[in-house]
Amino acid sequence: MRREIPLILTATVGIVYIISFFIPHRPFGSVETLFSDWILIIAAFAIWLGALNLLRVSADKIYRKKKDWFYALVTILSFFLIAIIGFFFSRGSHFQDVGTSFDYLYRNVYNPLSATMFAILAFFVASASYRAFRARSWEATLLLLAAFFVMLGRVPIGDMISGFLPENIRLSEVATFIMNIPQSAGQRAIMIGIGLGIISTALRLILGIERTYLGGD
Amino acid sequence: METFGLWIAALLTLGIMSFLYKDNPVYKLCESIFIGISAGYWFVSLFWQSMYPRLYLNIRGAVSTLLHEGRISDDRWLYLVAGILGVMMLLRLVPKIGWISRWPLSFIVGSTAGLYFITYLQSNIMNQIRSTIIPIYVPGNLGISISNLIVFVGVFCGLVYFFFSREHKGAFGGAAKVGIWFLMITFGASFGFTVMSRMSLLIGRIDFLFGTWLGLIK
Amino acid sequence: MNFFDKLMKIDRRIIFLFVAAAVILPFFLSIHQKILISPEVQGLYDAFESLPPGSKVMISYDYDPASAPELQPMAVAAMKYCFAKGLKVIILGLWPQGSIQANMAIESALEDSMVKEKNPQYGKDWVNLGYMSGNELVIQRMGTDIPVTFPRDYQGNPVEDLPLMQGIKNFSNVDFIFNLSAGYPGTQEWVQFAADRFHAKLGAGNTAVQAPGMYPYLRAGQLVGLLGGMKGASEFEKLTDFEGKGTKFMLSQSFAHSIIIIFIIIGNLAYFISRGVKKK
Amino acid sequence: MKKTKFIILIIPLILIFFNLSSPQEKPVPLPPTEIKAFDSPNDNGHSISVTWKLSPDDGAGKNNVVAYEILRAESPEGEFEVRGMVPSGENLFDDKGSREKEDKNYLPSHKNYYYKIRAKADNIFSESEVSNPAFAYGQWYHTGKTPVLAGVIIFSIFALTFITLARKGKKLYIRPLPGIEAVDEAVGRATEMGKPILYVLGLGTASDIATIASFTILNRIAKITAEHRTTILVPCYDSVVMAAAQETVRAGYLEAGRPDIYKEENVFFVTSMQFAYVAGVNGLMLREKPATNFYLGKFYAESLLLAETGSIAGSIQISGTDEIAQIPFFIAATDYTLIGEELYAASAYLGKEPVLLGTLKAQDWGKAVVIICLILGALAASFHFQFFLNLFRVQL
Repeated sequence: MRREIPLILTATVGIVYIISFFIPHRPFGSVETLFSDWILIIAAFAIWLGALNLLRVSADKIYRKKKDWFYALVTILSFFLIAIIGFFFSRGSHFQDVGTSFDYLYRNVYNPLSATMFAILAFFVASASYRAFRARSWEATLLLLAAFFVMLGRVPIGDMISGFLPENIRLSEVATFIMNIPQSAGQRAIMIGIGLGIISTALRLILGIERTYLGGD
Repeated sequence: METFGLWIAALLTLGIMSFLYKDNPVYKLCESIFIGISAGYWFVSLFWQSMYPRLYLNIRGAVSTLLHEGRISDDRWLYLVAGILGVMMLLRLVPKIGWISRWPLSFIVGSTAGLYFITYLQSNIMNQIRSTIIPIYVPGNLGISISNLIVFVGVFCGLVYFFFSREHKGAFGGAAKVGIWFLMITFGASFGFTVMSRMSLLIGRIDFLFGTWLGLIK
Repeated sequence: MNFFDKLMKIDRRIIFLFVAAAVILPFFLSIHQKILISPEVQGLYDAFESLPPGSKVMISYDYDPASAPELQPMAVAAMKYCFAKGLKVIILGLWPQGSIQANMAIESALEDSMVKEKNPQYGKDWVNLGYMSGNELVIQRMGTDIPVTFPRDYQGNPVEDLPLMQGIKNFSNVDFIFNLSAGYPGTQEWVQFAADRFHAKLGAGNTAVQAPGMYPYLRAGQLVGLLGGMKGASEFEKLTDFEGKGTKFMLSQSFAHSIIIIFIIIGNLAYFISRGVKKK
Repeated sequence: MKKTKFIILIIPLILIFFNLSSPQEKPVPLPPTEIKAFDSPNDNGHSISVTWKLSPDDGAGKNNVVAYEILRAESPEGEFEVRGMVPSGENLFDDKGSREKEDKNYLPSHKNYYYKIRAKADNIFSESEVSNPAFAYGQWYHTGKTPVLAGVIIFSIFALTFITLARKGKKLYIRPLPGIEAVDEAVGRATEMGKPILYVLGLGTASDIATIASFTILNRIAKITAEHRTTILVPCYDSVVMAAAQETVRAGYLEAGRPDIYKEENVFFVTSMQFAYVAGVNGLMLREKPATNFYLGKFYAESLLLAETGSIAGSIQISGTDEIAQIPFFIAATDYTLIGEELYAASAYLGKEPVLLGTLKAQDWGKAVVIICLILGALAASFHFQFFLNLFRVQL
């Protein structure tokens, strides 16, 4: 019961999905939309698990007065603030419309936080390339050179430095060449490899060979 | 209200940026607000965008055909299955019968496996083979011949690198080595390329701080 | 530990400081860097230039605030150019936040002195049809009937009341389409549905990440021109003579790329020298 | 005399004048011909296709056709309604209907319809004859997808063969992967330092194969940590993933014979928004200072934010993803990186179960087939054999 039924379910659903890809006739033709709707609904239920888990871990910190319990309190309060506003004070299912309180929070709290976290990447790109881009080996040198050419080739400075060269070997042209030829070749090899890895894992799941996600006993 | 919002946004921006110096109470505060707000955001959106239209409206529609037309045959009843699977997921919270949550889990994994088996076979394998089938020799155009040859060699050697059943030795190892070269160029190029968009984002934030907020930049 | 060893283990915060300086300083400097015009930007500009005053241009805003640093300068320059040249603009968005971005772009365009002279009016010189869900299906429906697809503008006015929308039935009544895109739905869908199926004349502005994927369409002529990232924006600003944020941002971008490259070079020099010292 | 001369002169002038001022007669285009309606192939039975022979005035003749309008009726004499329009030069239209009865656009299966095409020149139309009757019906096999079916069959045969061979006890060789070899060492380091291990499953949901592959690796690593009595922290991005991760880690502890030291609160939910999640995990890294960080699964822009913070915290880092754009950042900032396919192979490597290795062999055979196709394809393309390319064309 505990393991057999889930394994049978995985196999059946997987096979139905594969077969329905080849059959336009109903009901097979609409299996994909139906199943993806179902998954979204399950996820909408599962968010309760996540939210409760978050609240429990935070409440636990406050209750036991662990280090940083104050921040746990802030998390709980912000969670309830946006949840209550989103459910009751923001025009129901039109909660994302411009002008709702939910939208106000989104624009002035969520958006700047998210955009800044994203922008911090720019600094990390600099420190990571300083630390890691060393010409230790031939392979590392290739990586470094490709990055170098593409980075310079994408800004006007690149063409200013290489302005004395004939037009078709200026930095911006070199960058375009790297992007179009060796880059796309490497990319394809990786994509084909990933494709094979994914279909093989998918097959393992359907055959029930790979089943750790179901846990023990 | 808008000015207040602007100040909040600016202070939060600075708070996150302070992380670059080191972990500090202001960052911790921003981090906890961020986690709470975003989890709540997700909680609300999933309800209004999945639970409400896909489950509630479908079932309500099915119930109303039953009541008004007396018809029970309605495809929308199928959504009840999803509702049941969703409730099973929540049964994790009851330790004794928590194992029931494996059912919806295996439903998700099964449909994932089926979907990806097909789509990756088609998009990552078939389509990539198709775009790599190019003439290596194009009469009268040396440039294209050479670039096509480079693409062909790159894909070939790249694939050889990913072989797991043979050690990288001899001619095989040589090809794998060339494959690594191509991969490295790919990674370098894609790194350099991404730098541009990351910098753009930072520039956007600086523009917000100095322009929109402080009004120093016109 | 000698100097080069120290240099190799430099505190990352010093690097951060340099990056910040490289991005911030150009905002306050008035350096002019030579901007070379690439053919795809020239193509877009030529397409705009070939339109006589009074022509109808449709601009689709398919992005959100996350991509605004790259696409907003393009949007502003395009709006200024259209208003100054007396082109009529029809705005819509396939992304929910697109039409808000459009209003922001118009706000900054209206501050320009050349635009002020023309004093463009809503309904007569531009309309904003707002956001419509349905992705590429929206484009497909517009190919048959624009007023049916967008019965009202973003403020809820019926389109038949807007003077600019008189006589606009489908893409054959629109002289040029310009699409600003940060992903799906975006340029690819406009090419497939508006350009391929209804032979609309189409140009686009894309984020730097997305732009390389559009080159096949340029080569095939499905796109008459393309602005890629901030670089494209700055070139377009140069051509239209409306120097704005794209040019300013581009200077920061150039500085930032240079600083990263300088650090990579310093890092490698330090690495080789300190290794050389140790070998002795 | 003068008068007659004047009249003779004036009459043609008047004629010319009237001729000019009368409204210009617009030429009517000839209608399209040979209208054929038939069921649209490869669909669920709610669409009819129409083809026609272009009007002689489309691209030639008077060259004034700008578009074709497609009209449909339930009987040849019935009322025809416009179903759509295609630009001039095109001669195919799919009249796609809805399969929902309530929909205005409903097009039932097995019901006859008649079509007319009219050529449009500005505001003038010329209508064709009525087509043959046609009805829509669903197909049981999509012929355009045959290449994918062939792929499914070939790969499944490889996989089943090698799984059978492995079950029979045949030894299958696989070459060592550096990232995998480092796992034991990394866990050992954490034990020595008395610090936890951080395992990040990435931003994938349970509907991502990369995440599911990562579960298997998590299971093995949880088992090793249970044996060493080292703490493993798993912050999760998705609630369903959290549920599965809890099961996975518990199973690992069970296999190690230590279910007593499993702590469910160590596998916890953070939030489902990308950068908020990063902010949370970054804070965790700086405060807990884990000895080893694993990043295995789906990663997007946050890859470098995590990996650089991990390096600030001084952790050893092992990463792997199938997001190509993020691999360079992992290579730059972490100690070992599993590139693309290697991530999927890793679960088989760590498991050392013969059946899992069997599918790895099938992957290699798949690669061999791809390489052969590429070589043949390059030759065929060089000699202009188009048919070979079409073998891989999938129609949707």
